Amino acid sequence: MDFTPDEMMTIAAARALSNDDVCFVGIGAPSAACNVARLTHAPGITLIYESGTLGTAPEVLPLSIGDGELCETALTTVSVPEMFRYWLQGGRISVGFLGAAQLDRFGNINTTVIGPYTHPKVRLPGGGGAPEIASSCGEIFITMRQSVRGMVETIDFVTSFGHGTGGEARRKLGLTTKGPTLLVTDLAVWRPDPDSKEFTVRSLHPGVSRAMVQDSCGWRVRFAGDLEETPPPSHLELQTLRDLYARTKAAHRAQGAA
Amino acid sequence: MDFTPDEMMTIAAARALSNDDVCFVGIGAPSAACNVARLTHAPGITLIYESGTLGTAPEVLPLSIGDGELCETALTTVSVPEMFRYWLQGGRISVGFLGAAQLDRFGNINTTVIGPYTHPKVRLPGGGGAPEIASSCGEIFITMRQSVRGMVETIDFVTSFGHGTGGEARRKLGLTTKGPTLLVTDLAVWRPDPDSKEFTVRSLHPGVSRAMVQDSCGWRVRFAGDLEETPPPSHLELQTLRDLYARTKAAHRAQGAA
Amino acid sequence: MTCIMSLGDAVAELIADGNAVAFEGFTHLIPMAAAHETIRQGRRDLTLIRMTPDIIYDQMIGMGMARKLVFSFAGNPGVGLLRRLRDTVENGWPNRPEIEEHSHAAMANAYEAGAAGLPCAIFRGYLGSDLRKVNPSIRTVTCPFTGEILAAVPAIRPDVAVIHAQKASRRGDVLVEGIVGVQKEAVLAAKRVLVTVEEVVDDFDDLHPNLCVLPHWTISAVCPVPGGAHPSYAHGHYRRDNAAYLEWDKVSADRDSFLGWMKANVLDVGPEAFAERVRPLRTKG
Amino acid sequence: MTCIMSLGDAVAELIADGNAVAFEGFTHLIPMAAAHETIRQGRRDLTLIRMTPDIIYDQMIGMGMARKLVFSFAGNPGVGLLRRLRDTVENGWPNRPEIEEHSHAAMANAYEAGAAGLPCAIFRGYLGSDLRKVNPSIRTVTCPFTGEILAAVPAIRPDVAVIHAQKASRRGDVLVEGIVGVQKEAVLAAKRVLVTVEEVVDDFDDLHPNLCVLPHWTISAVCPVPGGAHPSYAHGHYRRDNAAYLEWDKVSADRDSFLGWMKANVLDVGPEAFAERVRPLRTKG
Repeated sequence: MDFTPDEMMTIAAARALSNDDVCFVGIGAPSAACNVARLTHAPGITLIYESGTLGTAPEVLPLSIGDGELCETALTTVSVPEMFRYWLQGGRISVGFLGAAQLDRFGNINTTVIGPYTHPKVRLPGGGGAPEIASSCGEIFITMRQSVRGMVETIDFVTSFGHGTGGEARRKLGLTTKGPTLLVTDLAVWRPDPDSKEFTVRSLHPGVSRAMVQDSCGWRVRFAGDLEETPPPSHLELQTLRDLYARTKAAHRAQGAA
Repeated sequence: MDFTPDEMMTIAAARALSNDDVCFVGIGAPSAACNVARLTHAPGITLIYESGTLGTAPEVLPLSIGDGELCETALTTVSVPEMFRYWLQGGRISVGFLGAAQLDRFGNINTTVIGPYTHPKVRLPGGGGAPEIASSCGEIFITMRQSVRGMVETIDFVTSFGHGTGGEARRKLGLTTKGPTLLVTDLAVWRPDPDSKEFTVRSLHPGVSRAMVQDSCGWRVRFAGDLEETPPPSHLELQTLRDLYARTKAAHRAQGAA
Repeated sequence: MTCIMSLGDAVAELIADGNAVAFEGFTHLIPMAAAHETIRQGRRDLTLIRMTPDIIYDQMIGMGMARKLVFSFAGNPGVGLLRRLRDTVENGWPNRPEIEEHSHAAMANAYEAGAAGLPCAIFRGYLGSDLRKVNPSIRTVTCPFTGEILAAVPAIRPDVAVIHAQKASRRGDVLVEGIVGVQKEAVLAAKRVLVTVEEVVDDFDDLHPNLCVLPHWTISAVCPVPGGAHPSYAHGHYRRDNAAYLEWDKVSADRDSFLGWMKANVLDVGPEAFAERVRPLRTKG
Repeated sequence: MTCIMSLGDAVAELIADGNAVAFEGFTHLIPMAAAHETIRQGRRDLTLIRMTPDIIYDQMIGMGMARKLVFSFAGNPGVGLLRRLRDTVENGWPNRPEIEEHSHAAMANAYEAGAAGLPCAIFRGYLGSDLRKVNPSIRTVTCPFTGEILAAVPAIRPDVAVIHAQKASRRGDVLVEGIVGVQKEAVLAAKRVLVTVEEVVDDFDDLHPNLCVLPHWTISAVCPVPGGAHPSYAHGHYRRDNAAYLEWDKVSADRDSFLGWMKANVLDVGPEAFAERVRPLRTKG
């Protein structure tokens, strides 16, 4: 079965989630990866959206983090202050899933501005839940498509702190959580180096070369010594993802009025 | 119609409540007065019990501040943290109703200990909601039966702050609420002096003499220059109170097992 | 005490030029009809407070009503960026409002503190984030027990909170169901409160005791406006109008098309237009 | 992850000598069966945390299990004083536990801070109260925006929280209905959580979305104990046993009658006794 780089990215991200995880699905994050995990190897995973829905199991992917579908399939729905206080800050979340407009090699994320803050070239949506998802979740998974504009040497604004300047930066800030432990792009799976905390390519997706990864990344890429190939999507994984997208498309088309 | 001093006390207290009041009924406070007000001249009054019940209308008097009857007849029931944060501290309560084991002439209340704190002669229940009811409600009404042991020159412990040492004491502490504005005993109705804030007898209940008030009070009593007689209970007031007690007694007898 | 009144009268009475106004609703029950009425009545110099200033504030910003924006995530949900907000920030059109930018955690805590009558909220937040550098309202407090340095933000205390809810009782009590967001906190934090509702029912006697109910004495005005959350949704009443969110991306791309759309769909119509807009999306009633 | 297990096993596994334990339930759903099991298993040196230490802690105190008491109101609800607590404080019988005394507002905020993962809670409280003088855990924080001095108390983080609830699902999710008190906060603040329930149902699929539900991954053990809140009540299941509260006043008046009662009604029976006790009080089932 053939597959696209986006499909590989979503499936590789889904694999990193386990049955016991309590996963906070932030704005812009791959809802698809979390739900593929739930529909394949991790049926017991708890998915939480910042709109207050605890333990959702949507049939179709939500368009926003507050769709009715999330509430209808949730175990319970709490207020947004409670979500951020008891559930996120309370240390109840094992994995936070974030996307990024701009990312650096240490997993620091910018979703605020391209250009200077007071006179931005592009005003992005801002932090939303991400700054505290980044600090309060047990660990952080990031997914994004590679591009030299998105993966940069220095991000324009640190919206959400990753490993700062690397090394012990988190610990020095008083953070006890792990921070970014995984980056899945459309080309590769990256993990931070245990000491420097710099993202290092651990596996290339099938058909991807080192040069392809470097050409679409704005910093000089480190590759692991024991570089592997990401296992290709299984039939079940791919079918589950495609069925999910098909259901989603049909539902949203039916829902859009006239 | 004849009536008891306790009935007069409850009815005089009830009269001070208005239809627009949002009334916090603390532990030990006269639930009866609040409910007589609701059943006579103040049908629109909002009664709040610290167990989280907002807008209760119990058919019978609760035995505790958290009876099922309060929840069943309430508009809604919130958590105890929400009650103390949003509703009490949020400044939503116009009148707080408190009882007292020991009271001084400035409306300071002791419900903690008789004797020294570390080696008390009698260990009382403690503050419960009262310390913050006393500071956060718009004004405080107090009811208690008179006795030289209960109404004392100096209380053994300030559980809930009234007017401190009198005068501007509340303002100096940063309090913007009125504090105790009414004391209703089984013998008289008292209001604080506008300047000194010392409780002053404004009206004697029918048949009560100045000497009777002084003999059952541990401080030297001030009487208003224009001392009045408390209007006796009306037929409706008395009947409402007695019916309420009768319903309560019947219900609790039925409820007590074997 | 609540009055049940028309939306026009309520906006005229409760929202004044220069007010700090929080139109809240977290992806659900967004009070769009009330926003449109506020636009029609031409309010100016508003401080617009909202965690997620999606379409509702894009329209108000584009109409030049904002003096200041307080927010934590400004996007068109499921679609992309907000083009009118971008135009005001990047190009100063039609004006250049002051910006106070937070994270969700900060704003949720700040509303919570407002509802709780506190001057500030403390929380574990903004660690390592540049938001501290650009927002002087983000300060710190040291825990007197552990020495931990916590983030502090001022409580949000809007002049007016505006929400949309499913139901009011005749007495003016209000029920919010489903994704309840920060609506209760926004209401309790505000000096005045305007609530549009899908329907008015006799009473709430048959409700479960633990639902999100706001007593009538916390609300200034209740205005029945069926469909008033369109193009967002009202749980139990109608679905989200996804096509409208996609359409907004095109409408708002250009200043002229934006102004033309606002004239045809906001300025020249009234609150009654909303019932018609949700008719094909209804799940009930 | 939750296990559904017997109360005896759960207490043995979760509550150890020397633990800080919060048995919570605000006049409603008081976890009496779990307290009795803890008494039977002879736990010692406990820090007993509870806003309202009514009969449940009077019994544990009288049995000499407490090393420290943390509370805000100690009374026999609707009856009067707690005689075993008085005996321990006034006469040191059977021992003299340390006392940390608060107001309700302080404890409610401290549980809330515990649930929220904060080291402390801030609130406007204790103004003018002597409680500040006798409790060194009451400190202050200055608002960095207004300069207001607020009270601060440490977050409550019990080793174990014990509550009684109406229902659990087979998966171990828990539903609390009616007067919900501080149970959610106590559970989320604690390291380990024991919940006794009236009944176990298949799932919670038909519940209103906004009820007080604790997910199974926040709970260590669920133990079905019908009647486990007696002599308090379980909304929707059975009424309060007022006679038992009145009887306690007499039983607890004297050390010997207390010890005799405990032997007959706690030490010599098991959790199954509770179902029988609430039979005449049932409103359902």
